Parts: sequence; C-alpha cells; structure tokens
Amino acid sequence: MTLTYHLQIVNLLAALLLLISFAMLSQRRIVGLVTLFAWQGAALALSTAIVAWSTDQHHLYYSAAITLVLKVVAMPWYFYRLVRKLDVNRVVEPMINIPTTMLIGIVLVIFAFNLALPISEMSGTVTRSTLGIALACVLLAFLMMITRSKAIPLVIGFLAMENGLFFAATSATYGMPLVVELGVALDVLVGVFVLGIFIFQIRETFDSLDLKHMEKLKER
Amino acid sequence: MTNGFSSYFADPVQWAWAGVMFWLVLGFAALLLQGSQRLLTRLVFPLGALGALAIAGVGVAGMLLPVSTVVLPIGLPDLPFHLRLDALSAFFMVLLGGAAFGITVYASGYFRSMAAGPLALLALWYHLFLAGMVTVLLADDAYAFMVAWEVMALSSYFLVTTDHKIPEIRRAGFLYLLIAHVGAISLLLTFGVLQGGHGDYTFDTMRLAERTPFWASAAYLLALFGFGAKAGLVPMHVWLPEAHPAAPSPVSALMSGVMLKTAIYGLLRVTFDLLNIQIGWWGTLALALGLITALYGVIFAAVQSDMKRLLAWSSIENIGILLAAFGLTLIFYTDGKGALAALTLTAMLYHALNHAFFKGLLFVGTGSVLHATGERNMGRLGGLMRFMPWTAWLTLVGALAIAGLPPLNGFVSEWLLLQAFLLTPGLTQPYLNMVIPVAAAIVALAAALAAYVMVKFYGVVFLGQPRDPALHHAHEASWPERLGMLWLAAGCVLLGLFPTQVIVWLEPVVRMLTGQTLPSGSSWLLLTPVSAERASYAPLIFFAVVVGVLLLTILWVRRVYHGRVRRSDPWDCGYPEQDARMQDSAEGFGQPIRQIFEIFMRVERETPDPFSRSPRYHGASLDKLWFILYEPIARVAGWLSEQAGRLQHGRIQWYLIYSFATLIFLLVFTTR
Amino acid sequence: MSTGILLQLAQTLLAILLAPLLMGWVNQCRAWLQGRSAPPITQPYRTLKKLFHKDAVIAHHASPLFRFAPYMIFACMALAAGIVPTIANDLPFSPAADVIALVGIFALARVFLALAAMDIGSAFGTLGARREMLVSFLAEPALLMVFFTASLISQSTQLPIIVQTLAHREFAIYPSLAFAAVAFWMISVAENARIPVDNPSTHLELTMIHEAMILEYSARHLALIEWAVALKLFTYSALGVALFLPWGIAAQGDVAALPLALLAMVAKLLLGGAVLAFLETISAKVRLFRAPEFLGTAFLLAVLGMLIHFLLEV
Amino acid sequence: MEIYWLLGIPLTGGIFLALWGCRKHAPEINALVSFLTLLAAALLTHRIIDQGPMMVGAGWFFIDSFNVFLVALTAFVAFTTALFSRPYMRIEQEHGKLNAQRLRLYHSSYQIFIAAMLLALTTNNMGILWVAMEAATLATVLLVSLYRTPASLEAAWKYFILCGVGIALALFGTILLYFAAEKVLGSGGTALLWTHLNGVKAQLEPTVLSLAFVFLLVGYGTKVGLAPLHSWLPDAHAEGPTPVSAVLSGLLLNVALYAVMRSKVLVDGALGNDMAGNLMMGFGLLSVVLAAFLIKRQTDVKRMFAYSSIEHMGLITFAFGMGGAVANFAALLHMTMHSLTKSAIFFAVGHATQKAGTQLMDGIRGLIKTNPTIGWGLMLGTVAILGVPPFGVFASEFLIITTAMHEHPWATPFLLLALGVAFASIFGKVQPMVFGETELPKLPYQPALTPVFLHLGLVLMLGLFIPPYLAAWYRQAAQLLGG
Repeated sequence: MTLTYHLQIVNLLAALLLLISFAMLSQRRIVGLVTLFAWQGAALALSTAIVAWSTDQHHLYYSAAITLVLKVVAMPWYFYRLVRKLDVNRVVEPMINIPTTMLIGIVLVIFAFNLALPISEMSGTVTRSTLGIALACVLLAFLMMITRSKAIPLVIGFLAMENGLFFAATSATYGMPLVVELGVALDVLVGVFVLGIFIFQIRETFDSLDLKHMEKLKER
Repeated sequence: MTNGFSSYFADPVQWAWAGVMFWLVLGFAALLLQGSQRLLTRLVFPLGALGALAIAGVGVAGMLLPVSTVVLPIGLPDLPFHLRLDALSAFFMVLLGGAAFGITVYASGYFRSMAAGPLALLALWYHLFLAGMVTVLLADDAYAFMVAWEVMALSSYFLVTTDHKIPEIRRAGFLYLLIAHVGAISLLLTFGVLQGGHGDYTFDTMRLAERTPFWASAAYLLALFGFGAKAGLVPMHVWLPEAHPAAPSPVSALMSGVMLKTAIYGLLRVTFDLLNIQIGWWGTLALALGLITALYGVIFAAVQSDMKRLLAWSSIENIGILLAAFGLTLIFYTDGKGALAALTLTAMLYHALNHAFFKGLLFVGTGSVLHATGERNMGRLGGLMRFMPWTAWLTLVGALAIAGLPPLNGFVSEWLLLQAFLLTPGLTQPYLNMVIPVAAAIVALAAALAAYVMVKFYGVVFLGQPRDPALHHAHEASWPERLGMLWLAAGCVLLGLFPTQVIVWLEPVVRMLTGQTLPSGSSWLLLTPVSAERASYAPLIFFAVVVGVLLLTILWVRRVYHGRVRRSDPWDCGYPEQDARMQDSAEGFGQPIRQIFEIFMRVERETPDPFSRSPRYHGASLDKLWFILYEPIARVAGWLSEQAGRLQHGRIQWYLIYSFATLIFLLVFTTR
Repeated sequence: MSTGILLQLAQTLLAILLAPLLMGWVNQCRAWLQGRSAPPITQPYRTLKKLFHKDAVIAHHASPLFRFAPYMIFACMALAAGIVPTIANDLPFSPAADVIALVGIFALARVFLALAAMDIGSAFGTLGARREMLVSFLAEPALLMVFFTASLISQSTQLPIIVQTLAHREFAIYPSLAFAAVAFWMISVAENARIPVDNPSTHLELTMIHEAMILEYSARHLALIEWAVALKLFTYSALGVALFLPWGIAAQGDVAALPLALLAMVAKLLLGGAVLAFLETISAKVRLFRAPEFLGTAFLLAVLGMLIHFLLEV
Repeated sequence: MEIYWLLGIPLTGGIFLALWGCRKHAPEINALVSFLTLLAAALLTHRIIDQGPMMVGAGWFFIDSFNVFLVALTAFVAFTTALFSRPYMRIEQEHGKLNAQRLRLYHSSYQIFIAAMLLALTTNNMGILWVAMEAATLATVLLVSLYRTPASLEAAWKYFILCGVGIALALFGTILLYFAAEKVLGSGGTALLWTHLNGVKAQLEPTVLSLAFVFLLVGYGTKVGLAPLHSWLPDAHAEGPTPVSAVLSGLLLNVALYAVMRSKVLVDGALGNDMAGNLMMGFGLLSVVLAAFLIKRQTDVKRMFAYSSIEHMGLITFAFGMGGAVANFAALLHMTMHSLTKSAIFFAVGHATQKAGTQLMDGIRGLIKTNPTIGWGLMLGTVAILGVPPFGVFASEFLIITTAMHEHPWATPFLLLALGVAFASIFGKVQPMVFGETELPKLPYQPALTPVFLHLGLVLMLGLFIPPYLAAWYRQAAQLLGG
C-alpha cells in the first residue's frame, strides 16, 4: 500500500512547513529569516512534486518547478543580495516579545485546525488534513507580518503567507488550473520586483528600512 | 410622453408645467444675456413676473376644474415624473403666483443697480427657485417631489449666498443648506415608510396603502421633522433668522412669503392625503409645537435691531400660528368634528395666503430702505417717511395687516382661528377642553406682541427723526418697485375686505381635505363661518363706517375750526440740546420684552462707563437654544470624529491587525 | 328695522355726546373724595371747546400721519361705541363686528396713537409709545379672554346675543364671570390710563404713559384725542355694564322699555364712575415695571375664569 | 471578437508606451489608446445589448450585462481621465515634479492598469479574476509612488502591503471555492469558470463556501475600501497624482466590488440564506458611518474626497447587501454615478490644487473669483456627490434610503446620521474654497475642464432621465445579481 507512504510524507512535509512557520515567527535575524523562507519553499516544492507523482497530475510538476525556481533559488538569492547591499542584517526586535507571539501562534493553529476539520472531512483528496495546516501557515505568516516593524521581514512574511496559500492549492486541491498558477507565479514575481524597487527607494529616501519612519500619514 | 404632443396642453396641470418650463427657459436665457444688464432687468424679470401671474391664473382654474394629472417622460425608469393638480396644489399655486408676481415686478426694479454678470446668474437661480416651488406643488410621486424640493433648496441657497464675500452670509447659507438637507433626508425616510415596497413611489399607491398606527405615526413624525426643518419650526428654526436676512430682499420675500408655505403644503399633503389614518395626539403635538414656535418667534422678533432679522423672526411666529391651526384641524378632524376642522383649516389656509402677501410686502419694503440708505440696522434709520413716502405708506399697510388689525387681512384669519378655538367645547376629550383655552390665550398673546413688534419696526424705521444725517439723501423707490409693493398691498387690503368671497373660493380645498365645508354665508357681505347668531364679521361695513365717521369728523372739524396752524420745535422738557440720537433706539424699544422674557435668551450687553470719552453701547439677545442644543451636538460630533481619527493611526502594523481581527472575527462568526 | 337703525344712530350719538360727561362725573367724584372743591361736571366740554378754538402747534418735521391719527382714533372709538349696547339691545350694525373685532378696533386706535407719538421723534413720544404697547400686549389678550368667557357661556361672540343671554334668560350664577369681572376691571383701568397703572392728571414726563404720547398734540387734534379718550372710558364702562350687570336693558324691539333702560344705564354709569373715582383715590400709582405684573394677574384671572367655566359650567 | 481588441489595445498601448513612452507626444498617444479602447468597449456593449450574454474564447471570457456596463464605464472614465491628464501632467512636468522617465512609467502603467481592470471584468475564471486584480494593484502601486516623495512612498508601501495581504486572503478564498467546485465539476480548468459554478451553485458545499466567502470578502473588500480594511485608501488616493486618484476612486473600487458580487451570487446560491447579504450590509454601514466621521477632520482636499469614496462604496455595498431588484438597481446606478461624479471632482480638485500649489484646503480660497469654471465645477460636483438632486447620485440614494426604510428600518438612523455629518463636513469645507475672497492670482493656463462638465452633464442627465435601453440594461444586471 504505497499510497499511504506518500500520504505520510506529505503530512510530514506539512508538519515541517508549520514548524518552519513557527521558526520564522521566532527568528530575529533577517538572514535567518531568508534561509528559513528558502527551506519552506523547498518543502513546498517537494510536497507538490510528491502530490503530483502520487496522483499523476502532470501540471503539478510545473508548479513544483516554478516554486523551486522562484522561492528556493531566485528570491532567497535576491534577498541575500539585498541584505548585503543595504547591510541591514542586525537583530530585529519584534514588537511583541517572542514567547507571547508563540502562544498566540499556538492558539491560531488550534483555531485553524478546528476551522478546517469539517472541510477536510469531506475532502476527496488523498491529503486531507493539510488544509488546516495551510490555513495555520497563512495565519502564522500574518501574525509575523504584524509583529515585525522592518521592511524586509514584512515582505518575507508576505511571501510566507503566499507559500501557505500555495500549499493549500497544491495539497488540499490537486493544484489550481495551470493558467491560474502561472498567473499567480507571475504576479508573485512582479510583486517581488516591485518590492525590491520599493525597498531601494525607501532606503534612499528615509535612509533606513525601519517602518517607524513611515507613520507620517495619519489623522492628526 | 404617454399622451402624445397632440393632447398636450389640454389640462391645467399641463399649463402649469408649461409655466415651469417657461421659467426654466427664461432662467437659462438669462445666462446667455450676461452681457446686457438692461435686458435682464427690463425683459427677463418682467417676463418672469408674467409667468407668475399665469401660474396664479392656472391655480384659480385648477380650483374649479376637476383634478388633472400628467406623466412626464423624465424621471426614473420605473418612475417617470407624475404631476397632479388638485385643489390643494391649486390653492398654493395661487398663493405662490400672486405673491411672486408682485415680488418679481419689484425685483425687476430692485436689481437695476447690480452688475450684469452676477445678475444673470442670480436670474437663473431665481427662476429655478420659482420653478422648483411650483413643481413641489405639482409633484405626484415621491421622486419628483424630492427632486423639486431639493432644487428649491439648492437654488435658494445660491440666492442666499449671492453676496458670498461676507463670511456671515456664507455661514448663514451653509447652516441653511445643512438643515434643509437633513430635513430632506428625513422626508426620504417618510416616503420610505409610505411606499408600498417593490419600488412604487407614486402618491396614488401611497394613498391606497393600509398602515398600522405605528408606521403611520412614524411617517407623520418624520414628515413633521422634515417639513418643520424647512418651515423653521422651533427648535429647527436656527437657520431662518440667519438665511432670510442674508438674501437679497426680493429673495427674502420669496423665501419667507412663499417657500415656507411649501413646507405647510407638504405637511397637509402627507397628513391628510397620503396617510390613510390620522391620530389625535398628532394634532396635540403639532398644536403645542406651533404655539411654542409662535411665542418664541415673536419674542425674539421684539428684541431684534436688524430690520430684516426682525421680519425673519416674525415669519417664525406666523409659521407657528399656521402649525397651531394645523394641529387644531387635526384634533377636530380625528374627533369627528368635520365642520370645525373645515373652519380651522380655512383659517389656516387664509392665514397662509395673508402671510405670503404682507410678509412679502414688508420684506420688499425693507429692500427699498436698504437700497436708499444702505443700512439694515434700525439704530441708524428713522424718519424715512418724509423721504420715501410711497414705500412708507405701502409698508404701513403691511405692518398694520401683520399686526392683525381690522379691516386688513391679517385680522380675518386671526378672527377665524379664534372662532375655531371658541368652538372647542364640542370636543370629546375633556383634557383638551381644558388645555385649548390656554392655547387660545397664547395665540392672542402672540398677536398682541406682533402689534408691539410692528409698532417698533415701523416707528423706528419710518417715523421720528433720521438718526443719521446721511438719511436726508435717501431716495424713493423706483417705479417697478412701487408697482410691486402696490400689488402686494392691494392684496392685503382686498383679502381683508372680501373674506366671504375668499372663503367660498377656498371651499374645494377644504372639502378635499376634511370632506366638509363651512355653511355658506347667508349674505355676500356678512362673514358667518358657523352661524349668524354664533359670530359674524363684515369688514366692508366696518371699513365703510370707519371711513364714513372719519370723513364726517373731518368735515365737522373743518366747519367748527378756523384751521390756523403754527410750526415749532417739539417739547424738549427744558433741555434744548436734544438731537435725533436721543430718540428711543431699537434696543430700547425691545428692552421691556427682553426684561420679561429673559429666560429664553442669552443677553450680551456692553454698557459704557459714565466717564469714557467715546462711549459705545452694544447689546444682543441671542437664541439660547443654539447654546443648549446645537453646540452640544456639534461637540459630540467632534468628539466622535476624534475617536474615529485615532483608528487611522499611521502605523502599518495596526492596519494589519485590523484586517487580521476582522478575518478572525468573521471566521468565528460565520462557522458557528 | 328702521327703528333699529334709528336706535343705532341714537345710541351712538348719545354715547359720543355723553362720554365727556362721564369723564366729568368721575373727576368730580374724585375731587369730592379728596376734599377738593370740584370743577363743574361740564368741565370736559369746556376744555374741548377751548381746544377747538386754539391754534394748532405742530412740530416742524411732523409727517401727515401725525395729523391724520387723531381723526382715525376718534373714528375707531365712535365705531366701538356703536357696537356696545347701552340702552337697547338690537343694533343692526352689531353683526358687522363682534367682540373680537371690538378688541381689534381698540388695538387699531392704540397702534395709530403709538405711531403718531413716535412720529415726532422726541424722546418722550417714543417712551410713551413703548410703554403703551407694553401695557397693551398684556391687556389685549386678557380682554379677549374675558370676552371668551362670556361668549363661551352664551355660545356667541356677538355682543347683543351675549347680553341677551345674560340679561333675559332665566337667572343663573356664573362663577367664571366673577373672575372675568375682576380681570375686566383691572384691564379697563390699564387701558384707560387710570391709577394704578397710569395717572391721567400727571404731567411728569418720566412717569406718564398716555400723556407722554399726546404730549405733542394741541388744539383740535388734542381735542379729538381727549374726546376719544372720554369715549373709550364710556365704552369700557358700557361694556362692563353690559357684561356683568346687564339687567334692565331693553330687549329686542321692545321700544316701550327704552326710557327705563335709559334710566338704568345712567344709574349704573353714575355708580361705576363713583366706584372708579373711589378706587383711584385710595390706591397709588405703581412703578412702571409693576404694571406687567398687574396686567399679568389680570391675564391669569381671565384665563382662570375660562377654566372655571369649563370646570363648573359645562 | 471585440473582446480581444478591448484587452489587446490597452495592453499593447502599455507596452508601446513603456518602450517609446518618453517621446513628446506620449500624452496624446495615451489619450488615443484610451479612445480606441473606448471604441472597442462601445462595440462590445452594442453587441451585448443586441445578443445578450455570451461566452467568448472557449469560455475564458464571459460577458453579461452586469460586467459589460462596468466595462463601458471603465473605458469611458479611463478615456476622459487620459484627456484630463494630458495637460495636467504636462504642467506637473513643468513644475518639475516629474521627469520624462517618470512620465513614461506613468503612461505605460496607466494603460496596463486599465488592461488589468478590463481583464478582471471580462474574465470568466475566478482565478484569472484574482490574477487580474493583483496585476491592477501592482500597476497602481507604481502610479501612487510616482512622485517619489516620502509621503507618496509611504502611501504606496502601505497600499502594497495591505492590499497584497488582502488579495492573498482572496486567493485563499478562491482556492476554497475551487476546492468545493472540483468535487462537483471535477478537477481541471472548468472548475473555476464562473458560468459553470453558477450552473451548479446549488450543489456546492455550504460550509466551504461560507468560509470561502469570508476570505473573498475580506480580501476583495480590502480593495473596495470597506471599513475597517480601508486604512490604505486615503493615503493612496491623496498622495498619488490626481488622475490616478480619479481612476482609483472611480474605477478600481468598482472592479473590486464587482469581484465581491460575483462571489456573492455563488454563495447565495449555495447557502440559500442571506448570510452574505448581512455581512455586506454590516460592512457597508460601518464604512458609511466611520467615513462620515473621518471626513469631518480632514484638512487635505484629496484625502477628504478619498474618505467620501469610502462612504459611497459603503453605501453601495449596503445596497447590494439588501439585495432585491430595487436595491441592486440602485447600487448599480450608484456605482455609475459615483464613478462619474467622483472622477469629475478629482479633475476639478486637481486643477485647484495645482493652482494653489497645495492640497491643504486652507490654502485654497475663492476659486469662483480666480477661475469661475473650476469653482463651479467643484461646487456642482460636491453638491452632486452629496446627493442633492437633480444630480444622479440622488436618484440612487433615493432608492437606497427609501428601500432601507422599508426593508431594514433599523439601519436608517445610521444612514441619516452619517449622511448628515458627511454633508456638514464636506460642504462646510468646500464652500469657503469656492466662495469668498482670495489673493491668489488668476490661472495662467486654460484648464482641461471638458471632462468635468462632460461627467457632471451625464450625471445631471441620468438624474432626470435614464434612457430606456440603459434602464433595461441595469434591470438585467440587477436580476443577474439575484434581484
């Protein structure tokens, strides 16, 4: 009964994703964040590939490839470059201290599972329980965005969220139609480029990436 | 165009609509005539006046002819403009046309001193204003009504802010439009209650709809609020004393004389026509509000020192009287006393008509004074009777009329109203029997105070000695202005002398609303609203006798008297250096009233100390309601917006938290 | 009908002619009560005669309204006198104006007097006018309320019918009328510029009301006004009589009763004048700002009368 | 066929302008492209009115009267905005706020933005809809940060992050939708086609769909600017160049709301209760009230009108939430009116601020004296947007409020309060800008005010007379939305 193996592996990878999300939540250094992000992408690509192989949905291979290229190679490299160039790799104190964040995170995970439970019951796919994990990843990434006050961590959080979504797309439902996935990938790519431009502009305008400088626009 | 062009202009309603179109065209034509000031004053406004006359004529016809309706090709897809001309609309059209004719004739003289550019714009808004008011009267579905209603408000706003360089005027205009808009929204809600659902807004369906007392009352209260805001009902009156004086005098005349009546019209329309049931306490409420408004208005009129402001407050008083009459009508009507309701309603309509004429007359009179002297503050006027006799004598007619003195028109409507009050013993609810005499007393008090106010107004402005040397160069009004005033004054006199005819003419309206009419007078001479031995009044005889005795006395005195006359200085109490500035000022004249009714006002007085080189006196009696009602509201709004402002914190993390919280909340909320 | 018209004219003329006499009688009583030697009862006529022979002195900038006003006032008072039934009760003219119109007439006269006073623009005229209007805006509604009480009882605002009800129906006690009577007394005191509200014989500018208004008048104008004042006093007295002790007045078309009615009328007026003089002698003029309180009381009494009517008599 | 033109023209235009956009005549080219797009849209509209709803390109595109009316509106406003921006941006360049490169960026991303919106409107695939929305966001981010001032950067950054997150949630919603759909329609391309989904919506799994709708609502709602997800909107609208503010307020919000409505139709079908409607009503009311009170404290004119956009979007959402033929009709009408009026206002405001050299309202006084046309344009536009007849905004507000009073009386006090406060705030601030005295000199150049009065004229006309075919068109659309 080989299928169960795949199932187990996918579940394992799902757990891994969740773990990495938590790690990101607790990670203080930007470089570390980028690394974790890369690993998350890798896990994602792997799981996608496995799902593709186990249910021979060929277009999932493409998605896996795209993920590999974009999220494991291109973006981390780009971010490393950015960090080196702007030399912003110091310890980033999150706005809420780590333990509290973790606690909130756990609560979120439980919430996500409860939310996903009735749905994954009726799921016809081999990988049923993954939806909850995907949702958890999304919420955790969201939480991370909330807690970080620097530009790059914010962006990474954003992309981590995208990872979660992608995981949901692939594992919970065997991938969206190819066109959609291509479109999504394209958007992500463009988005990252725009972000890159931004971060440079922010850097040269405020000569810092600390978002505390960007709180001018408000009701006074 | 449901019924093609061929059968167009067949019914009165279509003539009326033609009149409206004429005004619209005229307005936009005025915009094209920007170049020539002559054409604007000598052509556009006279034509507009003719239009008003035509509208009045159509109204007269509409009172006699059967109800006519028309559906216009414009409006919302499922809801083209429905127009309908029944007796009620027709009556108010006569009111509008009659007053507007005089006022517009006057305007054609008044605006001659105005530059062409602004005048063209003013002419546009002026005629839009007229057209809007007529359309309000004609509208037979909620959408048409609201559109016309707001067009009326908007155009009058632009008229009020004609002189927008002055901050006070801008403030007045803003306040006016704001309260008008809030009132309009509440009217929208009224129609929301009245509509039959599934987007049918015609008045016909509203008439047929059955409603529970709760919803009927809701509609009534919303309408009372909405129309009250437009009519200047206390406590929604604050805009009126600001906006009416701010406008050019003919416009003030239109607003006070005519526009306020459209609110009364709307109230009648909704309460008696659109609502299928009426409830007694509605009337009591309206009566109470009306009396408060009347007293409040007249008291504040008495302490004003700006002549147009004084007139504006007196408009509030008259609106109060109208609303009191409305309430009494409702009380009688719901009590099953149709005949008495008919009497009260007659009194109300009559008073509305009178007020249109004498208030219009007084406002244009102040307009001429303003032109001749450039002064609105009564403290710097005086003795104008000798420099502008025409204006003075014609205004005197208006002043006597509004003071409710026989044999002029103001007295007739007051007489009818008091008669109605005297008939309340017929009512079934005992507590009303108790209360209503007091109400009558208040009405009488308001009338007496009105006389006080008018003596103050007329005496200080036209009589006595000029308080300012410049006044010696005051010039008489131009002939179109005199013509306009003459028309309005004639209206006051005729309405006063021929009440019997007027009341017979009013019958269709009264029958339409109350289902009954007054017992037709036994003779054309004698006004007997109930019965000959109950009460009667014959202004013609009255007038004849007064004039007769007058002439006899004069003749007799001529006979017995040699007629030698010497001129000399007035008695100076042994203090020779008396000059004009020692006359009683406007503030001085109002002082007793201020002292008696001080509780209603916040009095600001600045008196000089006896040794100051340049002594100056400043006194103002401000509306207390403004401070105890409106400022708190403003403060609360400000506080709320401050709290709302805190949400817009500026830090992106907070914004993310908002989204996050919303998401979580919704997830929890929906999956349960 | 013709008799009616004759009666009407007779009554009106009678009123106009007798009015100064009443004035004289009141003055005489006062003199007696104050232990002065009284002027002859015909003194008012002499004064009028004298005034009619004087030259009119008019301020330089007096407007036509100033010269027109006295005639107007006189006419109004004559009209009022024509409405109030004195000896006979069927007046063909009375349907033309009921009690409300009567109040209106008084108001008309008052407004003209006030305007004329303001016309000169001397400090005193305006002062008088203001005070007069102040007094009137409380007195007028009170008077109206008094009339309302009476007309609620008699279901009519026509004076003849009111009088008929009160005089010729079967006798009934109306407590409301008691209140009304007191109120009416106070009102008429105020309206006729008598003590305690005003003092007809003062010429101290600062205290006077009525006199301040007519300060600028002289000769014929003054004569007309004085006459009108007398007429007003007469009319008020006749009103009081008609409302509160109407007995003895001749019923409709009852010509035989006229002499008796005339006697009764004269008697009542003499009595009333005496009482007025008496009360004026024993009371002192109040300060001006007490006047509103005085009249407010009258107003309240009148309203109270109406309420009493609703409580006890409906 | 027209559909390809419709999408192709702006896309190629965008690319062309990106490559050769630094020429002198770029603004004219921009306007020309927009005009061609408008032509294509007109043809398409004509076709739909003739032949009714239809699928194009193997079901990739679906056009019915609901989206074709938005397509026409979008193309029209895009064209007039291009006309307006031609002189406006020139002057900005002369003032030295922009250089040729930026102008090129502006023009190309403008066209791409339009293309993305049109794609979002016409596509039949919920996934592509998402992609297009994201693309539109990206394009406008560049536009908002065009001036590269700190303020504009901050605004763009917030805009990007918040809308990015929002739209990511929308993607999750889409995935859930697919998740529910594939069990009915089988996996593969067709499972996200709206037409197919609409066909089988009754069989879709309710729990999943309700969950999906929450994500879609929060996601696209962020772009609609529903409170409390609106925080990005005032910044982005106030700091971007005025033409961009005009299209953002006038068009992008509509498109986002369009996405929400497409999902609502499906969810209503699946759930059979009015959960979606209630949610939308709640959001709508909250937005109206909050925006009204926020307007009260504004000092920057563009920011103020941005909040007013939130208010009106809230009103529209509320109306859609109420559902029913009348309310939907009113909401669609209000969409149109709001787009036309608001963009007109932004045009007028643009010239006013350019003249005064500041966006602070205290700095702008007596427009009627310095430039009567701008003054009256602003005054009439304000009056129109505040819902005063005879302008069309009133027509829809009339229907909305009366219906609300009839169906959901509890909501009306909030509406009364909010509309009153909004009126007081906006009018009280605009009046002194238009009226009164000023020392400012007259405008040196002739502003491009044809668009302003074109729009206002249309709004006025629609307030008094809605052409029958237009009305029929609205009705069809209202029915599609479950009227």
